[in-house]
Amino acid sequence: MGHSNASGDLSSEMEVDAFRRLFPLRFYEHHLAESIRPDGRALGKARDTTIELGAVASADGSALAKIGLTTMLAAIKMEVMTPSKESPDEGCIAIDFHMPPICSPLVRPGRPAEAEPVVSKQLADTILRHVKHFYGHSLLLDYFFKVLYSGMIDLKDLSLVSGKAAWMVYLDIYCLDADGSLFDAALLSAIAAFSHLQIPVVSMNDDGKLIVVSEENGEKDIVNKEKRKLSLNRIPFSLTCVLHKNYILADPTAEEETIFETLVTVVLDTFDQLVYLYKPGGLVLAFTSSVQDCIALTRQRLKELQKILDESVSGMEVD
Amino acid sequence: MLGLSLGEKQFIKGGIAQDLRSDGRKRLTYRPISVETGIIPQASGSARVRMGATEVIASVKGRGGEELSTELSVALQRCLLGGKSGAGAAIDLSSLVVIEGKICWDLYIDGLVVSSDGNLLDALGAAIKAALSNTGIPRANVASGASGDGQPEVDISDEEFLQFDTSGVPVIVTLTKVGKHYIVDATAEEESQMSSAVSISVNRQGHICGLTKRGGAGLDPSIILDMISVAKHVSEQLINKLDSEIAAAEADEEES
Amino acid sequence: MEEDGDVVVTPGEVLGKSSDLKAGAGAYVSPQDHAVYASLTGFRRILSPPPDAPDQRPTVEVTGHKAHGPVPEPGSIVTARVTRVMARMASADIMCVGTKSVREKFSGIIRQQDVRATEIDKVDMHLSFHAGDIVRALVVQQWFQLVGQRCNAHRQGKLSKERLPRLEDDEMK
Amino acid sequence: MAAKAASTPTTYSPSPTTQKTKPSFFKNDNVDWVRPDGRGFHQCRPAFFRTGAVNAAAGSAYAEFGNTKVIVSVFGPRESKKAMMYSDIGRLNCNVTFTTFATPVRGQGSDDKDFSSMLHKALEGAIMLETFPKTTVDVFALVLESGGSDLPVVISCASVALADAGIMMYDLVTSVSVSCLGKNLVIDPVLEEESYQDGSLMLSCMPSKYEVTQLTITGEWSTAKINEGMQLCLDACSKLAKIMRSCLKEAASASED
Amino acid sequence: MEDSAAADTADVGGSVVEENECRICRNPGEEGNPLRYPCACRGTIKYVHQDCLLQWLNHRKISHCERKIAMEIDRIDGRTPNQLRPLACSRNVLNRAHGSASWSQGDTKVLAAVYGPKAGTKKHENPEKACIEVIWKPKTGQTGKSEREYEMILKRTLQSICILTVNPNTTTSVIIQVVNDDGAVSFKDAGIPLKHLAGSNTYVVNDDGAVSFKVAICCGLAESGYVILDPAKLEEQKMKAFAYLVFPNSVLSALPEGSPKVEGEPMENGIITSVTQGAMAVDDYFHCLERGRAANEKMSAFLRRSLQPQLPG
Repeated sequence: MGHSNASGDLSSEMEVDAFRRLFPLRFYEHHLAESIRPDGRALGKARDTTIELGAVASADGSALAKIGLTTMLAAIKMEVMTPSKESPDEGCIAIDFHMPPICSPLVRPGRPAEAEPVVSKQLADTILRHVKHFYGHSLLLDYFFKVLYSGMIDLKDLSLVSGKAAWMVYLDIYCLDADGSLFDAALLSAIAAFSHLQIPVVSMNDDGKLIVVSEENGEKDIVNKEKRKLSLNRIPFSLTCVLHKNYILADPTAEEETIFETLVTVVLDTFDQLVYLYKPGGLVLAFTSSVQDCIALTRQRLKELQKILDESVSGMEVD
Repeated sequence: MLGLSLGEKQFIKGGIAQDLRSDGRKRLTYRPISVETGIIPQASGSARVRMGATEVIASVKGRGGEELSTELSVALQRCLLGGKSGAGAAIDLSSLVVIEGKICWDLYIDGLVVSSDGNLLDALGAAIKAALSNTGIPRANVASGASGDGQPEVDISDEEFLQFDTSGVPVIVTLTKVGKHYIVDATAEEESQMSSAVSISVNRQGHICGLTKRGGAGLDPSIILDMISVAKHVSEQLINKLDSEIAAAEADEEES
Repeated sequence: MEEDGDVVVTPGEVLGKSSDLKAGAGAYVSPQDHAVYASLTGFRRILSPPPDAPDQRPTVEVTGHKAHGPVPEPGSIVTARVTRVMARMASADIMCVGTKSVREKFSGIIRQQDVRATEIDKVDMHLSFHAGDIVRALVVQQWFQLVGQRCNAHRQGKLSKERLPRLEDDEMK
Repeated sequence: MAAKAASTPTTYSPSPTTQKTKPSFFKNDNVDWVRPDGRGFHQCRPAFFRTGAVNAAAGSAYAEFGNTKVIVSVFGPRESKKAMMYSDIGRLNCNVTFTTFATPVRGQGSDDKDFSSMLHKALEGAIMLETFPKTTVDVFALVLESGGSDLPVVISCASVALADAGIMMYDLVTSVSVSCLGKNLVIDPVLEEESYQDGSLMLSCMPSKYEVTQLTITGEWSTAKINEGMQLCLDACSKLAKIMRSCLKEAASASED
Repeated sequence: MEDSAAADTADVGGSVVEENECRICRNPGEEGNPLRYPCACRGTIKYVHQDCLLQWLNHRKISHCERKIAMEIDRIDGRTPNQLRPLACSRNVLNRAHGSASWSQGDTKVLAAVYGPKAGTKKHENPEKACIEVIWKPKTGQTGKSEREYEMILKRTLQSICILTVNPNTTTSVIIQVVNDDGAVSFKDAGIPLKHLAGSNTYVVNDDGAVSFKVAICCGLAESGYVILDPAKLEEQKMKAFAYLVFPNSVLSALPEGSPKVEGEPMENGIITSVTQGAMAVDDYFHCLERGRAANEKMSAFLRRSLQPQLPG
């Protein structure tokens, strides 16, 4: 083909990064044919991942998660609320994902990124995992629901004084550097922040308000002596993959996400339940085999991530 | 933005360097100032100040509006409100207390720029000073039996008004640096040629109550100190001038 | 040419007196104290003047360890992708300046009268360009236009020869 | 299904709110009081800078002064999106935001708009705007944690980020503030001190050119006090500049290897 | 919420049938401790006391019924698990839009309008491709995070099925209005009329059949692990998890080999879009996929029928 020859000629005379900019797909296909990605990774391999717990001193729980260059800072602040009449023994979790203008050249002040509400919603779905409000059913179904399908956190653990006070958990996740797989990094930082969370000790004051007291002072009316940590069951971990022809690229960078339009995000929990499988359109159709491959990659990744998380948690305890 | 030709720019700069500005003033001379008070009957206090072609209105009342750009408001706050603990504030905030720790007056000061020909901050500062002198807050009598937890009942008098002591209200002096020299009360034309400007609010005691710098160019610290001492000197004249104008305006208002 | 490559300087550091040194790239002379200052972070290099130059002061340069992305300016040869073609002009996104790719795209316009040197009023923009074409162009002007486009790209040489393949060729099914 | 989020109930923070009355030792000028973090009155917090914190940006820096932590990203020079007047010089655009968890009580970050314009004023005199005509340089700051003296830290951090981005500057900009507490001037105040202060003075300067780019004073000051405060700030600024320069140099040498 | 009341009575009515006994303790149901049938098991092991079951579950540390095979169980509206609600579709319901359709599935009804292609605005301009913008309007209230998510998913889905290269530099707006929400609104219902609309809009889609219409299916995964298709709102509340799936329309091929195969699977088996909500076992997901594909055929056939008169020759 005359055309491809012409651009082949062009490629010889321009710098690699210019070629990459002008013909990104061709650039990547050269690499994919050799089963390697421009950053030197194998196709199914995720980038280096680190977790640092307690990055924010002013928060009750916080974590900084990095997947490659993508950096997320998650922090939890606990506030007190009056629980709703329908669920007097339950607290509440509000999850917000922010992309401040520092994180990417595409975000400008006053114009929130398109991904912001979408990722917020996805995180809330995966972490809270509530399908719809559950009412009008027998206790038995409730029980089923709780054992099997409840979220990572039991909202009942957030109760302080039944019907009077419960914790409102504000989880805010800030993207500090955006380089693809935002949801994966955001979820990881959120999970890590929850494992770092230390619930403050509170006691009721004369006005009926709850205030933070220090444990050492031996205050008598501590409301939540036992519940200092949330028990996390069924922790979800995720992996985003990119589909292109027959290739599956795990943990894409921002560049890879824009070049290949087909993304598949799989979230599995530690009980091997499928929490989320997200494939929003894209040029490539996902067949059973590729879905299975993505799930298999996620299973592997889950083990890696769990290890990284465990290490960072035990690292904290040593300190 | 003013479209000035190169020649006009040179003329302005050259005039300032020779201490003869384009409207005939010297570097440290103000334009004629005129003050009118009590121009908004609904407000607790109000004043209109004209400085050359710059005209601003300030009013003091219970509710606020948002006519001023944030930047101006912040600069004014900085000049008038003093430190977090209240030291150096324009008015003694304790005069606003009705019951210690329970109820106090909230003063809303609105500034409105009617026409702008430079030096807005100084004009607004003067207008606020005049408006505050013009302000009377109703005397509030605390109804008896208001001890304990409940909200105390407050009786607001329709006839008796308390006047503020406005002698502590500072004036704002903006020194605009054009070329190597600085001038007071710059017109919009002159402001377009400035390299930087320092607004200093000074009270009657000669204490600095606030300072803010505009314009990008750096200034030598010694120049800033020099500007502060010039501002103090200029402020004395300005305060005297304003006080007499305000007194005259008040007298006018009572007559009419 | 003389180099003392290992000295790293940062903006605002004094490199010498203007009586002894000329300010090259990444350096400037302050009119207040006649000193040469660095304006970038990088390595200080002192270049001796060519022996026949009238000014015998050596030039001091700061070569940036990390320069910002390239910015097209008049005279730059740029590679651009045509985004839309109108009757009298085409707009294009500049992707590369010289051989370097830009960090973020700059947009430019190619005016009808700048497409070729002769018979400039007979140029049919729609025959010359398609959206998606990659063109090589010379920046002739940086100016402000109502639409906010900021530079004017000029296509060099003959149309048919220089025309590069359309990009979507390898994407279409 | 979004019902939970939508009907967010009113909540309050259980942390004890800062007392309205300041502790007596601040007021009492005769008693030798100790600063909350045990520093001397004229001693700054240890400063830490790191460049290249955000890879997506052209240049970036992270600064940590005690509990004050900020990140600044610089983008550009890039196409100006805003239609602007004909001009030979570039445009500087600044924005400062706070995270919701920056302050002890959630979502109470200071007035961002004011910070943005103050940052702009402090920087514009130091940047050679004429070197990038018709383009914009964006300086975006995010205060991760607010621990007092936020704006001075943002300004200093921004100038390191600009240097990292390779934007031409006359000099770095360093910024320090002092608080007036009773008779004493304390430098680089923490949040607690800022909430009790009688007055504050913030000075930004180009240390090696010895020029002030921004100065703001609030509260009542005598000329002598201003003199003293400015001198304190200028001295601290030149020390701070050394730290900033060594950070930049380290990064430059490292990139060479 | 009359429906919910009706459902409750049905539930209770079922649990007090005579002569039934708990499969664990072998006692009949009694006042205050009625028998329930929480899973799909039938016959003599259908009933169980709640307390007994809890005890048993605790003891076994598992959460499934051991016979989780989904036996036929009647749904509230009398459908079988694999049955879709009645479909209805009408086109060109709006005068001003360039293409429009309303689509209903049982009581769930959405209205979709397509405007364009029109000249791309500065923001949505792409020199090589057409842009699609989606605006999702909920039945009541304001656009929230969920709607933003739907918009994004729908946009991406549409981008993958329309031939975008035909009209570069243009924008096509798609506006979805939810008229009545009785479950499974998300994507499923909206998706189909859209595609359908795209079909009626000859600008966007060529008539030559190169574009396969997509079919969206919603599977609900009930708590005991069986799959039902197309849940109504009341059923949605009982589901532990959902899978929303979008497939290409099954292709009627003139070629003798039948539909084209990719990786040994027919084309229509490929997933265009998949979104899940709630946790499920991986196998359950694949189970959903199967059911979804089966339903795909029915939907495709319906779509083709309703489109046929419009497409010339």
